[in-house]
Amino acid sequence: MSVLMYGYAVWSPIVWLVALLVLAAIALYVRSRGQKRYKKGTAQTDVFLSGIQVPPAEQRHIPAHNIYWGFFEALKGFYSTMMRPHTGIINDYMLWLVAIIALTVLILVLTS
Amino acid sequence: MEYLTVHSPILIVAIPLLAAFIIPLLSRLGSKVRDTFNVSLLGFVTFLVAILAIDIYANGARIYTLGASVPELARPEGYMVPVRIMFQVDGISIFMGLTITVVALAALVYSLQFVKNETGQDRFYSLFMLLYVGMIGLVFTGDMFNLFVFLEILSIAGAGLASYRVNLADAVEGGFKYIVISAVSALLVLFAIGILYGQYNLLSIAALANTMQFNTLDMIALAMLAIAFVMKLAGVPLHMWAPDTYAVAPAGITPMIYMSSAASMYALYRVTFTLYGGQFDTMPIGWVVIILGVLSMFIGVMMAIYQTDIKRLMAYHAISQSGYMLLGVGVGLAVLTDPVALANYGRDAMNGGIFHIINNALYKGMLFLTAEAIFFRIGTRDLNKMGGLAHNMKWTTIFFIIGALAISGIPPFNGFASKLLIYESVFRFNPLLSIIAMFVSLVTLASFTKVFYSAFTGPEMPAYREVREVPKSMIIGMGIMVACIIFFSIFPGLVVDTIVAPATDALIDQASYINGVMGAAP
Amino acid sequence: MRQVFAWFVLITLVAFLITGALLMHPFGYPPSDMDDYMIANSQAETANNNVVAAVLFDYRGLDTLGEATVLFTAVTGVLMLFRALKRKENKL
Amino acid sequence: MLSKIVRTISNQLILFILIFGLYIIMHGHVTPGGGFQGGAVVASGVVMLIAAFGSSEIKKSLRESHLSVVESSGALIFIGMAFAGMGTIFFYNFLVGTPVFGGIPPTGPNPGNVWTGGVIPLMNFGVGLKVMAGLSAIVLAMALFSSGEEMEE
Amino acid sequence: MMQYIPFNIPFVAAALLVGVALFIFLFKRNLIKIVMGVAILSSGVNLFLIALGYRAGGVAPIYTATPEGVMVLPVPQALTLTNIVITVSVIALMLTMVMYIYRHMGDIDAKKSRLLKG
Repeated sequence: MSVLMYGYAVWSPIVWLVALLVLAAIALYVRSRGQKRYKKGTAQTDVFLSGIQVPPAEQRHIPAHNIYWGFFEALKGFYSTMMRPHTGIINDYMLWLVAIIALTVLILVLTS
Repeated sequence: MEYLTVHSPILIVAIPLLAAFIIPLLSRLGSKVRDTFNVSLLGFVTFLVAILAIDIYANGARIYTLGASVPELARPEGYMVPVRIMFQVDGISIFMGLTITVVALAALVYSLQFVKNETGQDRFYSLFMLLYVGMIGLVFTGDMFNLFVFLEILSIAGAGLASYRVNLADAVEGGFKYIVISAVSALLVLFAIGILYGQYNLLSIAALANTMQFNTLDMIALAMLAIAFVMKLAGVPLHMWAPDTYAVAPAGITPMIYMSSAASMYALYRVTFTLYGGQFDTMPIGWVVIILGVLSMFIGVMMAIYQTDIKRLMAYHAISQSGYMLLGVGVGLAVLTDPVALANYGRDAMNGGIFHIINNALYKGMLFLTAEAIFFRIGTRDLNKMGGLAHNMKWTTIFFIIGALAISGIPPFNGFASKLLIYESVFRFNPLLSIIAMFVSLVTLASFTKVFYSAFTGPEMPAYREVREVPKSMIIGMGIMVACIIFFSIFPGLVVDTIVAPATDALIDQASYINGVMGAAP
Repeated sequence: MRQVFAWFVLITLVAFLITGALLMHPFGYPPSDMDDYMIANSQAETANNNVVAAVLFDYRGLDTLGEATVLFTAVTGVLMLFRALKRKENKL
Repeated sequence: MLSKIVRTISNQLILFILIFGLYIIMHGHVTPGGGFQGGAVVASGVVMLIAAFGSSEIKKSLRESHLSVVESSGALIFIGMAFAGMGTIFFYNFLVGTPVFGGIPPTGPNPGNVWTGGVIPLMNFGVGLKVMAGLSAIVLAMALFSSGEEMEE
Repeated sequence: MMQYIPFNIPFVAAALLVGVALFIFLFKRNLIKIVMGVAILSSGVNLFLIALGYRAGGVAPIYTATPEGVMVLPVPQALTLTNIVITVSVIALMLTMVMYIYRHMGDIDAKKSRLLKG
């Protein structure tokens, strides 16, 4: 009932959940074997920024445009070419529509 | 009960229409009466859709001829062609109907509190009902011109609702772009309908499919129909209106406009499979659909991860997910004339693509709702200004996590099931396409990690210290979708066997669709 | 650049449209199965002389209902967009 | 607000425009015309009044809320006629043969009889109400907006 | 009996009207002109539909005191009427939005009055 079976593949979420629970139990067991020296509220939990003054909590949040900075830096050329057609002008939308219709008519008429 | 079963196809369309006409009069009795009326009426329509679905899965497709003496009388006695408009409801139609109804119910419940303090609520709900009518009629009708009329209804209602917050300049701009592209694509659809009518003097889909000759004029008409519907469903490179419109539409309307795109996708499938199926070699149009789908997946997700406006990001993800559906069904379309390949992997690919429609409607709609919940509380869509919202908006955070995991195909959620179907079967058609699909899924996970980190985690921002959880009805509206998502995640096999496989068979089996109207083939 | 591309696709599409127009049935002699039935039987079935009205309100009544719905939708949308943005105090 | 001559002439002319529009609406099933055409004629009369007297003058006697009520009732007449056939089927012409608009014309060219058509004249009437109110409401709202008037919710 | 019109001239005229409308969409930035383009496109489609229904030497399909003769097809006339009303509705909503855009942005050029991009 909950098993999705076709072709060569089988997918059963129940089995997957059971396996997840087993793995979680093993992980918790391993974690419980760890050392107990870590204590909250002491100096162990402070942020150490190699001696520099640590900024307050509100300023430690990274804004969204800094996330994946390297990814966008590496793909700068790709994104400049991607941004060029995305002018918010309605005429360009219409140009794409007409172009794709003409192309499809060409393909269909030539292949039939 | 028998009466309801017989007349349910028209009642599902006509009762919300009647409600849309009554609401402007009814709202003089106060807002509470109107809201109760809306919710109870949509609940009754959901009940009717359930009745119709049970009947169809038991007894096969249904024909309802308007104005005839008996509903099944598609053609006048002793006459060869159908004359009257008919509703022809088969597996794919009722599948889309179920999807649209669930999303509409959740969106309506969500909207109750959302527009509480705005003016013009009665017209808002009237247009909401009209948008629902447009979508349901579009997926139920069996007549080309009637399809155009319902397309116009949903376009106009959606555009009016998209620019509901007229005090914001960008809202009006998004609505204007939406109605311009909708009007142009709908008029191109009408031009193609005129070409078909002039050749065969028919308007019923089944009769047209029966007498189609596949000459040059039919090819021009097919190109116009297909690309106009692709424009409506925002497939790359015709997608640029979608972020503008989805981003500015009020909450509860964004999932509805997304569902109208899904209804346009149904129209595309109906035209390519049923109207132009049969002995015509569908490989070229199938490859056109596949290429559009791959472009939508890749470019949509690459643009999405670049955005910093949360609703634009989710709109680009909607485009990217539509690519999966186009890819899955396009593979089935490309191998439609090859029975071996169709039985081997084409049917599984179509199952995946169609199963992805309802999955995506659920979790993408829910993600749109969570984004609007954030906008409702902190008044901005800019991800750079957000942070630490998980401290105060617990329910929204939980719902967002579930939706994000589901859309990026993490087991055991339903997104994984449909994507697995698509990967497996498309890999046997063309491995490269499958690899692109998996890469797109990875980037989807990455971009939703970005949203989750920058919006919900982190220390509590001083500006948002007194942000509270959204009101009850918005939580209920999101909760309905989450319940559906969890059910679909636990029982994918049940869903595929019950509602998805009949939809695929209805798309593939063109002869039964024709024989329903034209009588058994000689 | 954009101008050249736009002119190219426009001319291509219009050329296809004109080709289709020349390939249509000769003007004035259309195929007519459905319409002949309507012309012949509209008086007997719908009891009125105006065949166009019979088509509008009986044979294809749902189209007319949808058309009236479109007009209703547009009027509702226009009045909703032109609404007063803040509620009058006496109405509350 | 145009000159006095225009206001007087349009004041006299509106009656004839109304009568002509109603004629077109109610004879839609025997002569060319129908609900949409007649409603458009009446709405053009309203537009003439707005052009002659100015939107603020018209607003005193004609409000969009009333117009939208009229429009909703017209739409309700139309869809009610469609629902009334639900005994047999949606949009079934159930009035043929009954005393109300039930006459069946002879086949072939005939002088024409208003008392025929079944539900079609009633549907024409509903559509006519709806179109005249709807178009007038659109034009009135646009005129009020461009003249900077505040509109009720 | 009217003589035969060569080369399907009405259909070609409809195709040219559609081409004119597409030209407006591609090259004209003024939003009012874009709305006009929608109107012209709808006119082209209407001309196409109504030309489909013409029958050589036909009379209007109304039996009230009609002359003898073959009747033109009634269905394209119904479709054209539907399309006309739909176009009126669409254009009313479009003009409303253009009025709001002008009030917000002070400009109706598609390039200058745009906030959403990228």
